[in-house]
Amino acid sequence: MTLTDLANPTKFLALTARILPWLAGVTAILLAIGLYQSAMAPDDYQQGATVKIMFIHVPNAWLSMFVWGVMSVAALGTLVWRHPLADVAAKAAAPIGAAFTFLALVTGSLWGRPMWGTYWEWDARLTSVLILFLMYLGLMALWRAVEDPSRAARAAAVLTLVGAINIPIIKFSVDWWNTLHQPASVLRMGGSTLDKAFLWPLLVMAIAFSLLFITLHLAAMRNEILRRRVRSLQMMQANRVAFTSEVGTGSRDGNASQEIGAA
Amino acid sequence: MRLSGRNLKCVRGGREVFSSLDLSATAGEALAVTGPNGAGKTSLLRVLAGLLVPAEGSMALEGGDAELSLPEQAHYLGHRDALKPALSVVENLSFWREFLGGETEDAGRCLAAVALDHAAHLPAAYLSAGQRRRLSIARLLSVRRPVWLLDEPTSALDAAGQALFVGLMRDHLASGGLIVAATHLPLGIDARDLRMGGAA
Amino acid sequence: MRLSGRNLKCVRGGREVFSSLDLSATAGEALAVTGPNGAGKTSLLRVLAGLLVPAEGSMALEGGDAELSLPEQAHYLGHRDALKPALSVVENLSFWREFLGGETEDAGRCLAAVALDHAAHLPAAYLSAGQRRRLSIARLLSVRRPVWLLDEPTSALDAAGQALFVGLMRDHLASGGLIVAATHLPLGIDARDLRMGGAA
Amino acid sequence: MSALAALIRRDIKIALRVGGGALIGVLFFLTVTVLMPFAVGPDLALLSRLGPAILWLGALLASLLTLDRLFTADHEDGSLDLIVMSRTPLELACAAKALAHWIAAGLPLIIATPVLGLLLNLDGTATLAVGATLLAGTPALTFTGMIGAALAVTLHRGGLLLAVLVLPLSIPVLIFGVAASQAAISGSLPFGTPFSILCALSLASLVIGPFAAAASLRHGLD
Amino acid sequence: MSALAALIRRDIKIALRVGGGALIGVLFFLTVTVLMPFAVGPDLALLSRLGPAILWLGALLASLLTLDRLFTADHEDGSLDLIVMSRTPLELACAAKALAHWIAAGLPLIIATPVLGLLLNLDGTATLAVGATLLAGTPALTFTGMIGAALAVTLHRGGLLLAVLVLPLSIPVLIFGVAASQAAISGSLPFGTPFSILCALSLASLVIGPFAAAASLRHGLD
Amino acid sequence: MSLGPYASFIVTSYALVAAVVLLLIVWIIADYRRQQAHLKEIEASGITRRSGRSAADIR
Ligand code: HEM
Ligand SMILES: Nc1ncnc2c1ncn2[C@@H]1O[C@H](COP(=O)(O)OP(=O)(O)OP(=O)(O)O)[C@@H](O)[C@H]1O
Ligand SMILES: Nc1ncnc2c1ncn2[C@@H]1O[C@H](COP(=O)(O)OP(=O)(O)OP(=O)(O)O)[C@@H](O)[C@H]1O
Ligand SMILES: [Mg+2]
Ligand SMILES: [Mg+2]
Repeated sequence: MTLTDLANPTKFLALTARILPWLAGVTAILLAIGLYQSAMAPDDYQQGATVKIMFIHVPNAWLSMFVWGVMSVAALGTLVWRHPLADVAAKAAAPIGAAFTFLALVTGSLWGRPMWGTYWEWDARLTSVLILFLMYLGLMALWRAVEDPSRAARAAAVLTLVGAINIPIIKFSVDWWNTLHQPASVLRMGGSTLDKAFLWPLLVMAIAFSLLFITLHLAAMRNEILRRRVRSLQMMQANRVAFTSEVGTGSRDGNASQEIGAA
Repeated sequence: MRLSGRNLKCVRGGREVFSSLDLSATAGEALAVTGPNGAGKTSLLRVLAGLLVPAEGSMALEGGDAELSLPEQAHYLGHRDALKPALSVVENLSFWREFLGGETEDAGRCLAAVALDHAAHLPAAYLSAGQRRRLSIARLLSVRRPVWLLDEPTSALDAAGQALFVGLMRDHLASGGLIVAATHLPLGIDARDLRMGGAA
Repeated sequence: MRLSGRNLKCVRGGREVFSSLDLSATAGEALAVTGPNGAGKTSLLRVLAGLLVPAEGSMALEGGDAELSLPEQAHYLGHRDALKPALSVVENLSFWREFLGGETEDAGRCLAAVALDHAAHLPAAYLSAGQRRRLSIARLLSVRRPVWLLDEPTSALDAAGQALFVGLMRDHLASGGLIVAATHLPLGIDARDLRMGGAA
Repeated sequence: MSALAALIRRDIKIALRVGGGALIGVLFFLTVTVLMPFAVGPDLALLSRLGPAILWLGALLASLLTLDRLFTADHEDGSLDLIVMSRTPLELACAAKALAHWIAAGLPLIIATPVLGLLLNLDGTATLAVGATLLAGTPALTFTGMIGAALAVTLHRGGLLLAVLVLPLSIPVLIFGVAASQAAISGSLPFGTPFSILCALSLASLVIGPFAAAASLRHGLD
Repeated sequence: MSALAALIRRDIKIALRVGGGALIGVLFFLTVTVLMPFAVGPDLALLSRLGPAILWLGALLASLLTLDRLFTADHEDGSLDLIVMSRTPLELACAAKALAHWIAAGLPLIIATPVLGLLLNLDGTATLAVGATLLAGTPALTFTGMIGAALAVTLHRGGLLLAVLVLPLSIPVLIFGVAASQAAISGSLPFGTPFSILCALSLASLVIGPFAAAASLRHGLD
Repeated sequence: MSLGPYASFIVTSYALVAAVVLLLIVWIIADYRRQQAHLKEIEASGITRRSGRSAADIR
């Protein structure tokens, strides 16, 4: 199994069909462990039981940025190598990333109310995440706006790369401006400062959510490949009828494109 | 000079328009691309002009300027005529003359060559369909480019305009240029036929 | 039925395009408006279609439906084809069929008549120049109107398409319709010539 | 009748299909609302005081900016010629197009209002008040905006010219819309008076808009 | 070089000629500014506090909305095909178009600022501060907006989608522009920091904008 | 396990996360079924892929 094999949509479908059940199983088990550990975690001396929100807030927040990173890599694949599987990966990731971002926003708000006394505050961290959410929505609107997928892919790729500027802004906003939101305590230079009792459940949940993303992403990519296959077959149908109609002269081997799915 | 395309394939909107198409034309030669509606004539010209990326294959201009790509040595005359209604006829022409650069010809003389000099200071918004086409043709004359890519160039021209245009094409070929023209009508000059298949 | 215009004069952009122009055509008759570029053919058709107000003169359709004005009994086929790229071919046609109203014909049959039925569910954005023209022609068939005002109708059509269109025009004339067509090419049917003067 | 229904259906279909004019209008509304706190500063009390004004401004801009292509798109592809020639009175056709636009672009704004209210820290009554005034007022925005859209065709200029022509016409709508919302929120002033003026403005524009637009189209084509 | 100069001259000429893109941008700016007091209510102290924010919002919207047709107009009439084919690098041609747009539509906004400052009860320093920040910040708006304009060509969609895609990118410019103006007015915070960030944003966009726009045009034509 | 005075916030956030994740899963599965149905339908009309294999066969 080489990388070039993976690049072939049919091989990709076959491989993922084998992997997906296992991935889903591992994800479920890890999620269960993570949830159990979160439930068992002690209360924080400052935040009380609300610290439990951390175990879902932080993984979602991390993933919201990570998914944009994945899409940026895919965007490079689209623009530089013109690889159709990169288009598929980028398109499939957008709604999932939007969902994680939404969850980071909502769980953050729900945590903010007891901690800061307000659901929403216009500070740099929160706002840059909201902008990220808007950009996910904009990207999804863009995918929907264009009928031809390879054309949409190129436009979306440019926008994804430009939007990637926002990711470091989110990450470092707490250091650059003084905000309500607390600075990084897990992923920081010089090691984590978080207590072990919170660190373990958080890490397990983070891994579980990452696996969840991978699982959902692969499944969504399969759907997208199938959707393109449907599209190219429908095009073939139209072409074939055209081929048999009498007006046409000349010959053409009425098959559809090199597009993904036609393989 | 020799324009050649090898094994060209074009995919638009997820559908294959043509594939394994070869073509070649040498200096002084005209290629008439013919075929039914939807056969892919326009698509082929846009591929040659670098406006569509072919899914497969390659094309080249041998014996041209080695520093320049094929599109940079070509004129493209499409259905849309690249005229700004707000500018006058001569302003439109002068802009393209300066922007495209290279070996240029006086704008007034080009307008005279297409019999539009009397309208030089009219806004382009006021032109009739055939007058717009003449102005586009004047663009081909105002800057020298060895390759002309023409998409149904004679549509909207009256009989006098067509005769005039045939003369201009002859001159271009005689001076060592080459022409690829998509057309449903006879071009009026000696041309090799490139027939494309396909349905309406 | 008789279409007549008397002493028509048209002024565009402050310039007189034509004046004291008389025309008439009876049921079953075609009028071919010819003349050099910029002579005013398009302007005349737009005057007849009610889209330009003539500076002088009047026109009428005698023997038509007395309740309806001339434009309401006419089809206009211009350079711009009134197609929405976002809608499919059949959606485009069905819309005009329902909107224009009156005596209508099945959309599928009209598409078949212009050999576009295989592309019925394609977005109109994907059509080539000739295919778009065919779809516009299908509009003329989908709703019955006695008068057809056609502006260079055969441009962009391939040979098969032109033959097909000649047949459709013949049918229309035979069923008592009348046609006014601006054209630089022979129409392919018997038509009276209305020659307009003017410069290129 | 069926001609008008066909026109409305087509326009809505196009708005929903090509990238969803509706969806995009809402996104624009959302973005403008999100933009305001950046400009004004993160003062929640001030924000909730300005809330109705911000929502109304966002809705005004979103609905005006989508209007821009109401007629120009049809003009550029030649559809407008055929609509003018048809047997349907041009006034009715204009009204139908405006109605379709309101359904596709105005209604979603109203549906999105509660969500945006949350972002601006508005309470339930305030959100409801803004929603009600938007429901009563946005038709006026669409139908007066249509006049500008028709003029834009005549003048071969879309976008901003439209906004400039139409904004003055929509100032009264904005004033009474905000006034009614504020009245409902503060409770000290009567809600009914500005609200009924708002409704009157909408009704008047429903009549004047189509006539003015049709007149300008009829004289403007060439 | 002379090719770029020709392009800039043509674009400015068109903007000034057809109903004046420049004039219309200023009019829109004026209208939005005039509208704000109606929305916010006639509280002069509040108004002058919100002044810089209002001016910046108006400028942002005006410059975004004029951008919409930066490339679509050239696409529709086929000019863009010829520009892409030409010997001038596409990045430079994009930059030239953006520059022309800024000269025709951005500069007039800055020139109009003092007049609008009067309307909003701003004093001399405040007006000057807003003017300076606009001068430093509007290029960033134009050059990031250009990316959206190029995408609009690819997508066959102008207007609002463009605004939605581009607004998030221009939020930082807005934040620092308003922050710098407020700093200059209140005097308590340093003016230099946000102002230099603003300049940095402009410089960055001067580089990123043309490349992103050219990439999206090159991949998007068909 | 006691959740303290803010139990409702904690429960709501966990419930919301669960709801959204479930929604994603359901959407993806439904989408898969829909594409498969499309493929079957096209297959029934006699169109096959170049490779000659069944369109709906993804292995
Ligand atoms: C809507 C509101 C909120 C948003 C959008 C948000 C966003 C984020 C983001 C993007 C991260 C990841 C940052 C990184 O990796 O450096 C994060 C981490 C975190 N957030 Fe929030 N947050 C919100 C509210 C809150 C609240 C109210 C609290 C608690 C008082 C909180 C506590 C945390 C903690 C403890 C981390 C982990 C930081 C670390 O260890 O690296 N967040 N949040
Ligand atoms: N919108 C306009 N405004 C002002 N003048 C115009 C306009 N359109 C055309 N004209 C002028 O009117 C005259 C007639 O134009 P018209 O389009 O009717 O010519 P035509 O006979 O159709 O020419 P062609 O064969 O080139 O299509 C031309 O001289 C033209 O300059
Ligand atoms: N923008 C597009 N997107 C997708 N498909 C397109 C597009 N433009 C054209 N096509 C398709 O490509 C095929 C070839 O179109 P093209 O315009 O090259 O034909 P043509 O030979 O120029 O026809 P005509 O004689 O009608 O001008 C047609 O079947 C058409 O449906
Ligand atoms: Mg063609
Ligand atoms: Mg004409």
